[in-house]
Amino acid sequence: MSEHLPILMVLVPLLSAPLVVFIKHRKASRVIATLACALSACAAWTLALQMSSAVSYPLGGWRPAIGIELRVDFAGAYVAAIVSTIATFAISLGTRGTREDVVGREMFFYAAFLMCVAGLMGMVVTGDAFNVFVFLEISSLSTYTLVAMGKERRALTAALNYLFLGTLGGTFVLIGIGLMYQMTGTLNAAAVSARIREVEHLRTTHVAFAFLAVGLGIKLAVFPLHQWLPGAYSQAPHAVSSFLAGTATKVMYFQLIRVVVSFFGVAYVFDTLHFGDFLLPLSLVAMFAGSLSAIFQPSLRRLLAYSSIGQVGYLTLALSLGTEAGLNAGLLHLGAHAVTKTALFLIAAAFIAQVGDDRLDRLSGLGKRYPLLSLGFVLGGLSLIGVPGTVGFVSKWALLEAVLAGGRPWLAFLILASSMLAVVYVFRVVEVLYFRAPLANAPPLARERADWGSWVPAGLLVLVSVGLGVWSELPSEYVATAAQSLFGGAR
Amino acid sequence: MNALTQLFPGALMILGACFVPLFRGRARSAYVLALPLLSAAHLALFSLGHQGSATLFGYTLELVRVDALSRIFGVIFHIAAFLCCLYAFHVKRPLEHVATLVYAGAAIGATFAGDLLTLFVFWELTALSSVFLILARGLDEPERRERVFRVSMRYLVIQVGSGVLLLAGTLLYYQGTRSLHFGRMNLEESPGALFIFLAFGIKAAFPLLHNWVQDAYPEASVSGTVVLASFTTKLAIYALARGFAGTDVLIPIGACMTAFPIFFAVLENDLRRVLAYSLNNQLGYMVVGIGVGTELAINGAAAHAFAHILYKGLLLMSMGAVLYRTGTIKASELGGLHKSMPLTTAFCIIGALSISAFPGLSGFVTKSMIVSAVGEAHLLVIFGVLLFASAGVCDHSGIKIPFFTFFAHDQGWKVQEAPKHMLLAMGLAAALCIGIGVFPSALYALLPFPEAAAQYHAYETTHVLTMLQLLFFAGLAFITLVRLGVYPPELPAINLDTDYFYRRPLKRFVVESYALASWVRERTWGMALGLRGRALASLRRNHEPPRGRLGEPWTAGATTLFAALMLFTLLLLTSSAGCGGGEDAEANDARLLLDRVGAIEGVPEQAFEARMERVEVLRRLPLRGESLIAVREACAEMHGALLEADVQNALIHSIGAPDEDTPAEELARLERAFTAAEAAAARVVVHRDACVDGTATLRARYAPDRRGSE
Amino acid sequence: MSDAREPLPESAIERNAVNIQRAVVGVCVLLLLADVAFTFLGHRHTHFGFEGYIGVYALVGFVSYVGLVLSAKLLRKLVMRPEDYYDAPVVAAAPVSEPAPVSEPAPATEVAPDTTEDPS
Amino acid sequence: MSQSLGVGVALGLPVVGAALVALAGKRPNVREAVTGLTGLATFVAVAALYPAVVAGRLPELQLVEAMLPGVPLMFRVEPLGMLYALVAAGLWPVTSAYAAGYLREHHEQNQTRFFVCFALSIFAALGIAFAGNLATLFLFYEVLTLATFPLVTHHQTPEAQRAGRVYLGILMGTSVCFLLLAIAFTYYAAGTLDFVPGGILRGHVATSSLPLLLALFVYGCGKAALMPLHRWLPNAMVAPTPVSALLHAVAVVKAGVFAILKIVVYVFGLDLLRDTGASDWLMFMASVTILLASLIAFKQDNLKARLAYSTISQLAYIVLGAAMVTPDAILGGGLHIATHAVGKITLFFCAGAIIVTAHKTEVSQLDGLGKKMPITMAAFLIGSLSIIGLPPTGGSWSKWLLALGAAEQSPVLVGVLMLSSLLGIGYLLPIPLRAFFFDPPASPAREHGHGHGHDHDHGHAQDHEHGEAHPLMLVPLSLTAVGCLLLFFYSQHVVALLRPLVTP
Repeated sequence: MSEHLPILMVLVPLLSAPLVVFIKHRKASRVIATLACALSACAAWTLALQMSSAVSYPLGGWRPAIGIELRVDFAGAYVAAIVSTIATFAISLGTRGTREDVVGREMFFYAAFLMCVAGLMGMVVTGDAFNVFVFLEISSLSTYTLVAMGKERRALTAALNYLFLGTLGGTFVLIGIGLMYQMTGTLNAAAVSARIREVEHLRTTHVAFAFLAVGLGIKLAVFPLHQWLPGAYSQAPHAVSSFLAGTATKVMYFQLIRVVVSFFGVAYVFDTLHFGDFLLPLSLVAMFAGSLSAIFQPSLRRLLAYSSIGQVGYLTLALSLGTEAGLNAGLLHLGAHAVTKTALFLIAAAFIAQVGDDRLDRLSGLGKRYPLLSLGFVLGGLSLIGVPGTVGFVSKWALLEAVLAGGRPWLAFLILASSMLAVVYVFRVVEVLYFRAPLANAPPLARERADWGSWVPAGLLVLVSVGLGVWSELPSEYVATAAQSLFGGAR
Repeated sequence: MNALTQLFPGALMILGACFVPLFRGRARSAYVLALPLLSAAHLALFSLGHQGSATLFGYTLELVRVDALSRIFGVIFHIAAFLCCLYAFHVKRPLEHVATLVYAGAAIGATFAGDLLTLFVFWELTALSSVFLILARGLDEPERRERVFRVSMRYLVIQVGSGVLLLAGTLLYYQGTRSLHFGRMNLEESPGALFIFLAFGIKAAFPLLHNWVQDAYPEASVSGTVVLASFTTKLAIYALARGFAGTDVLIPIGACMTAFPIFFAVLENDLRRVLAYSLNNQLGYMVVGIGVGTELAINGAAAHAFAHILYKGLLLMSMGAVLYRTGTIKASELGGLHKSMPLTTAFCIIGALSISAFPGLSGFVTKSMIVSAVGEAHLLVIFGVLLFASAGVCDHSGIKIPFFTFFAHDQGWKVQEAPKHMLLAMGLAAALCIGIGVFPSALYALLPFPEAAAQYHAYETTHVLTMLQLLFFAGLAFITLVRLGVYPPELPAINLDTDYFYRRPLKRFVVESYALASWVRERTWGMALGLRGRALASLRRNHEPPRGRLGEPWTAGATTLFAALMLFTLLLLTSSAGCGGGEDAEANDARLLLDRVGAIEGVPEQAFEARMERVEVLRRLPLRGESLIAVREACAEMHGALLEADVQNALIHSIGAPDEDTPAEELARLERAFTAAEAAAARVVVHRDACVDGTATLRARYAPDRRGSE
Repeated sequence: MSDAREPLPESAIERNAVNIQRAVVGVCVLLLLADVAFTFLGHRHTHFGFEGYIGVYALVGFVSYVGLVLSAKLLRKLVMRPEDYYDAPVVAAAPVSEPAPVSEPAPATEVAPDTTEDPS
Repeated sequence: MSQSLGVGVALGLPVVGAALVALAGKRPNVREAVTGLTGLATFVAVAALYPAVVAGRLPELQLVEAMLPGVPLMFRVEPLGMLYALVAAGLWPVTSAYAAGYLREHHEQNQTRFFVCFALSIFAALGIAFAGNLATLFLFYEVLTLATFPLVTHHQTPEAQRAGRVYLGILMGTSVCFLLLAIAFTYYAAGTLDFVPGGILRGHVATSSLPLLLALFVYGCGKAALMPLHRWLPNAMVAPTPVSALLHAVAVVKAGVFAILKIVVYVFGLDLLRDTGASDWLMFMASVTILLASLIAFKQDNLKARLAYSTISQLAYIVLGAAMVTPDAILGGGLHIATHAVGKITLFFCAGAIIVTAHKTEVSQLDGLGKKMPITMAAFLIGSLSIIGLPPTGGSWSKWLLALGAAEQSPVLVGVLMLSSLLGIGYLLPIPLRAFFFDPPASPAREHGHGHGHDHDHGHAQDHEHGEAHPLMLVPLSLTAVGCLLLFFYSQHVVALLRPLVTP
């Protein structure tokens, strides 16, 4: 059984999707979706915790390089575990607001959601370049659908925008893969990395990499290619935005790491192509511009969305260092941010369900009325800032050490300075919640109390993010192993 | 007994002072009077040579040191404390009693302090407690409040300033000598001593540092002035005598002190301020004595301080009584009071004669010691100055004070005689003045060098005669000048002294500086706020939706454009990497090569397949540069040879080991195969060596990969 | 204190003021004579040579006194000021706009509320 | 084992207290009783560690093996931390009693939140005191910032919010941008973050970058309010007065200077700094702060603002002590933590009592108040003396030791210390003296002249009849005033406690 875990992770959600449509039962569809995600998560966690080296799973028993190979290394298992868990949290215990978003379209919604999960998981576990594209498209198409299901009409515009840019990105990726195939004659990751050495000097290889990098850059929302993100995150149904915030960009980041490390090789990408010099300034701009924009956003979800753009900057910065320590920091931050941002989006969803819209002003003085939700937001926000005692600090610390080891203390200073912007936008919300009188002319709250479904998942995630901030050995050590195996394998 | 000597002398007064507010009315006054007596009894418990020590932060402190020098000051301070308390019997408010007792106690404590740190503590305590005596006047006279307050602040700053100088000096002294012992110090030996000297100098009212005396003392309450005049400056004299006896520079300083204030004393209208100047002048004698430093001189200084406290107290008491009864102490408003206050007048005259050193009174028997000491040291100029000053004292304290207060032109004051307790206090002081004047030997026995004192005879005919001449002719001069109308009239005015510098230019400087600072601050704040506002506005413009372009999604077209741009940039970067020639490219390729070589080296010999695969990779590396190509060629050759060897080996293996049945042709094949394999192996070795050599050269030329270590 | 103050009746001292002055002069003369007598009869105990002259202390006393008073009169021209000299406030000449800035700089956008109230 | 339990108990009690206070929120009497009792219990728990520390056994508690890779979350009670913990825990019950009186008399809102945050602040302060490595210190440093933020913005007025922003912006900004960077660099260079006697940096950091690293640490501890990062402190004066007392005397500012001292002693090591002269610039900066802040204090009419600038000046003393790195200076700096805490808290208590009882906030309004509130003003006088450093108060010993250290470095520094004492007389002593020796300002017109935002009616109300402050305020402020005097006689014990810091 356990050797089939890699394919199970993908297969369960993938097969559950049509099941949901066939059953056509609102409640059952939710239960099925939940179960599917949970199963997938179980598989991912089991794999992640029991593996001792990279797992290769030949699909249909065909040898790799001939058949399609699923290949899960430590980092992949780590990302898969995060993605599936967050999917479970986002869908299973989704808030009432989440459910209301999609009244009447539940089957399609859950089916699309499952497809999306399957696509993302597939991207993580596949060891084959073309399958990356296939799963990318599966996840992307379902995401467009999900975003379009948003309550407001602007959701359609956002979805269209996302569709356009996502397709552009997908196309670039496809072109990149095509060129890579042309040069190496294979799509298998291991084989590509072995053969790419011979063609490294050729212009076509460079172009292949450029297309892949830019294509993934769009999907990853690297500044200035992030334009789809705020709309998509803020207009999608709550469950979707929570899920996307924690997973979509993370998986793409993982893909970028694989392209750099597994396919093309660190030495080639950084020494020959100088990719680091290209990525670093963009990361820095993203860190500052994203956070600055977040400060001025009038709506809670847009604030969080722009904050994500800033956080992506940290991720790419870590990658741009081109060192194992950098990779380690990037992977850690991937996890930390996934947990934190999902929690924050879930809390935002709960708040919005209570007050009816997502303008920040509407939250005035709600800190007393919803103490737990507000406390959760504060703690999540602290993790976002990187205050010690939260998981955000652990990853930021790793990033700092990586940067310092690279001999660039000024970069460390810039990282910290941009954290200050996070302080500003987080405490903007805190101030509204706690230190403002409730709006005089506010319409009555939708409900007096937040239902447990809205805060329990968020609360759990917040607890995780705080707990891992103090007991950080587990993630730190695991990620260190992952980074080492990835990086060591690349040398 | 033993427990009591654990306390320092004066402690009873300080501790007792805390309970003064608990008593009411006469009981309080009686209690206050009893404390100095108790404390005096306490002092009597200490034998000469007693030393009490304590430790603090690892330093050994000498809390109590009783010797002849400290004892005489301790004794007179107790007498003064008692007289002051008696004089202040009428004061209802506990504040002044408490302040007096703490002040006196601290002064006594300081006198017996054996180390600099303890001295500092008491030194500051005298400053702190005494300021309340000045402030107290504000309570009685609301209209003077603001003025008194400012005076007291100036006083406090200067007094504490002396304290911090002492502290600084102590620190530096300790730095230099690793000792806190308060003994004879040498000005040249450490900068600390200089600081300490200055600290003492402030309290002893050295010229130019003197002004606080004239500023503060006349502003204190009726009894307060008496108290103030008794302790602080004499404590400083004691400290100088202890620390700087025989320091030459004190002689001119002291001479200056005797002469310089008398000019102001002549002009001054406020009679208590006249006495303050006169105080300064008297201190000058003592300072000169300390400067001369012979046994006689030190004796003289100590004795003069002793006598001085009494007669200066007496004079101030009489002036206080006048102030108490009339409400003014300005010479221009007083006169003719001898009719209504005859006893006060008498006491005042005794005091005046004492200070003028009239034979038979205390001033004569003490001052003459100093003058004699100066004479014995043959300091002609100083001697002359002291004579001149004696004539001056005769004027402002001996004649001017009693004359303008009690005689002169009758201003029509109809007031009562001073209260009884004041009279009693004055009477006691006057009696002591006379007593000392008549029986100097009692005082002489207390002096630091009693043997030297015993040999000194004040009442020597020449001395008495010359002193009388001096005084009477001075008086004659006064009469003459008054008769001629030349004597300067008493005018309601003030005279500028050194305090001008800190009360006008310095104050102006401070005010201007603050104004300038606040102007600069305002400007910079304005600019900073403007900048901040502009920065914020610009951030808002760029980031705040819906107008801010960065805070609002762009069109898909824009993003596409960016994507294209990025692609272009990335290609530009990579193409420069891929197609660039020259050293850089070669270095890159070298690294690439070395990298791969490293990969081979990592694979064990037995893993032939893997090794082959990597060598194959190496063979196909795209390389530029001759040496690189040479390595690659060697590699390729080696690859070929390896393959050849492999093939031959396989052949040998397939034939198997030869035996008797083996056909001849087979054997020949085997032999050929062996030969070929050997040749191939040899080629492998040759090319491998070439490869290794080339690699080594490359390694040396191109630094190892920067990520190699991770 | 009280404005209408009448001198008390003359005391014995006031009545005999001139006699007292005369007495002082008399004593002075006696002292000079004593000095002369002592110079010739007794042994004069001195530190410096000038002390040996007859009446030198008398001279010193008189001259010092007169000199002191006269020079003090000159000094008065230099240092005498009215009694309220120090009471005048010291005002800065530097340009300071009123009111002085408070410690917390208000943001430029905020306008202080108008606190002046119309009495009507 | 029992020792680490003791550390745990001392740290845990305030948290338990906070929880209980939150639960008892509806019943004020219970709530305040809980606060007071946990305060006392915490003090006892902290004091129970004292004998072990004096005996040289340093109680340890390790909670998490690796909070960061290779860096445990651990506590170790060393002498300096013991002192700071004693100060914080000792003044907490006093302050809570005072706060109870103050908040009730002043009819403040959100009292429960206040007490909860207060307890959490003490928890954080103890965490800082006991921190066994830089990461733990940093963790609790941030907790302290966050726990005190609601206290600063307690009134929730726009003014309070602005102050809160400045507070958070400067404290968090400096700690994140500078302190964290410095810590990260330290770890990168030295490979450890533990506090080790003698320091951990020797041989790991180039001499030329030591001053920069020190600067990052010192300005990273923004709570020390070293100029030019002092602005948060006067701003934070909008908070209720018990908060000011907490900020300026017990927890926050002391956390900053304590951290600096600790870092200098245990991270840099005195010898290293002395050998390299890396802290020379800091002496200059601290001196400038001492003098400038005193000069600014002169010009403040608002009582709390004046005290705030005085605090800035006094904190710079401790920083100066750390910068001078001579044994005496370090001891003096440590002692000054205690003496200044007790002195300044007395002053703030008095200021609060005056605000609540007499409704007066400006120095110029205090004339004659001594007649109505003699005990309060007497306490103010004693507190002032302690701050100035005059006998018979504890402040004189800390200044003596600091000056002793300064004498070893340079006479100029001695001059700075002496001058600042004189300035202290100028801006502090007139307040109690005027209160005792002047009449209350007679006409309301005079008060109106100050134009302090109150309308005319209020001006009359200010003259209402009042007596001495509420006993719940009066007793604490008397206690701390007595504490100032006691420290004069018992400073030896504090110095003896700290002695191991400078004698390896």
